[in-house]
Amino acid sequence: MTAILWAFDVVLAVTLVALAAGVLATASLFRSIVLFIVFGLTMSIAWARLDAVDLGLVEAAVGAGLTGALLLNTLGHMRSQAEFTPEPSHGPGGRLALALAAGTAGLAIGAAVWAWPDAFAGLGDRVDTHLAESGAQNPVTAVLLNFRAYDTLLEIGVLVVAVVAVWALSPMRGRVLDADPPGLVLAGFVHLLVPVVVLVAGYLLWMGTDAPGGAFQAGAVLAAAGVLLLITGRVAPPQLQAIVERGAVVLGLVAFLAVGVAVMAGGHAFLELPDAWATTLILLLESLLTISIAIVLVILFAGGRTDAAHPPEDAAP
Amino acid sequence: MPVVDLLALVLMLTGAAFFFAGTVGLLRFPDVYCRLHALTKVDNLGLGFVLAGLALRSGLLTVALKLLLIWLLVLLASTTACHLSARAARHLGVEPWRRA
Amino acid sequence: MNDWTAALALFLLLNLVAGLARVWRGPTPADRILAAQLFGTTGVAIMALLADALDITSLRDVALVLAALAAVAMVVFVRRVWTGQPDPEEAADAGR
Amino acid sequence: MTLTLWYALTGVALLVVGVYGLVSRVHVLRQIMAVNIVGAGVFLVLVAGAHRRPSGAIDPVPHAMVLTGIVVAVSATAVALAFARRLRADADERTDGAAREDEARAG
Repeated sequence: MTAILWAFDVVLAVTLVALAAGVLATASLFRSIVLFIVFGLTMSIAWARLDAVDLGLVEAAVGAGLTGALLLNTLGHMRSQAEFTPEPSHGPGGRLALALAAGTAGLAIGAAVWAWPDAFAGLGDRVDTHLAESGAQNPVTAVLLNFRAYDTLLEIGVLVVAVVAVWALSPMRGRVLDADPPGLVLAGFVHLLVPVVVLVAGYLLWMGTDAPGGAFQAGAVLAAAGVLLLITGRVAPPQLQAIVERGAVVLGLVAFLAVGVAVMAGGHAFLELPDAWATTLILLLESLLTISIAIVLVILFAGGRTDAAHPPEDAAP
Repeated sequence: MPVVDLLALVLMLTGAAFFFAGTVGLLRFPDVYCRLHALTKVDNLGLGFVLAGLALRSGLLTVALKLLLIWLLVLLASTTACHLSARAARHLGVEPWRRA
Repeated sequence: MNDWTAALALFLLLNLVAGLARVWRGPTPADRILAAQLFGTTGVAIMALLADALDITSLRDVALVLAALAAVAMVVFVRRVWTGQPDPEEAADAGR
Repeated sequence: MTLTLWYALTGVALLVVGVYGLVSRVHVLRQIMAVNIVGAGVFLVLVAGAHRRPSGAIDPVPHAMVLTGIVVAVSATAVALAFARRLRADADERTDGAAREDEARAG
């Protein structure tokens, strides 16, 4: 048993490092991106091996549905222009110096990791002690939505800032996308798949309080469904003009702040969930967060408003 | 070994054989259209056998149904992806292989 | 019998790694993007086998997510990257 | 060698590969991917370290941090890609005339 799993770990680790090297070494950007998608999916196997199912779920959704889509999308945008610029090389001396510097840093960090004590409880025992009063059975959810809710609040803030940043960089000229009809097979596929994906997201959200799953996992899965709808022209690209769209972006952040402040009326500190209400509040927050995260990720994929005043140059058929 | 476990093992080994055949096909077939067969047909059969074996091993109807759902989703995705990539390859001008 | 499922997971991981050679060799972009599809079948099988081998039942949910999103990369590829023009980089690669 | 140590060292290896790629490659898309690989290495070290509780259970705090980390990494990647596209679009606008000439010659 152990020998087999060891062999598994060795193959997995070598594959991960080889994939990372391949991503950065290959000349073709497209090959690089495909290897990067594969790298992300392989990471989800590593998370599975480390008992990190929550991470495996989010990595599977992000790796299969989002990062690759983002990169391929950008490549599609960039490729319309003269594209291939060979990488200027640093010369053997420069490359050696860089490799030595990176290697030395790696050795230092590796030595620090090597010196780790074998047994280290971390904060795990404290989480276990207070798990019953957190309102969630899944310790990761308890940490995210209760014990370290500040982190999660700020993270939702980061997502909103990312949308603002992406929007501030638009409008930009580019190729007209998603104008062609998707074709019968693809249209039928999306028609069949999207409801199932929404169901899977709902399942992950519902499971999240007791088992691996939760707002981030569900949001990432739901976002992938949104990407499919967007890319096949089933929904129009978001323009962030309507109050509904803008509201959805800040929904999670506002709900989080509202709950954080509301509990203060009962004499609690900011974001300190009262024990009796914790489960209800966590479920409420997670539901709103799921919607917000999904919409933010889809908007990030859409990548900015299209400019009606300056139509893209190859808009003509 | 109980009969059920033995049957599950046989199913999973059959699945592994199909996966192996799929990998050989993916590496050895001459063009992308042939390779699609290896990846989206043979591997799917392998997955079906492996999941059937696992469902039998778990002995739970709920687990079996979840694994069935997984298989159906993969079938749907593979079928679509096969069609899409073959079409894309044709539009990209990839000539189908012919025996020389 | 967890041994058996762990061994099969290892065997399929080796299959996956061998299949990745196709990503590297190409030659067409369609060949490369098939790698994402490889995770739709082999990756799902590995995840389901690990759920049994490691006794972590929730890993089946990871397999479910992988299965549900297996075709997304391919859809993005055909809708956004494939433009019908030959790819100058692929030509550069082929010449290497 | 324990499971923790093996995966933590794998994370360090990813870190080294990512940092080397980040400083040695020039194309912005590859640099964005390099940053993501560095991030993956850091995540792997953190989560491997969470596997050391004497009880055999895992420490959920690093898991929660990495979970938020993955989502933040995706949004940071999206912002970086938007920058890359904007830079490319602006550069194209400047060299538009030259590009058109090239096209005319090629056509």
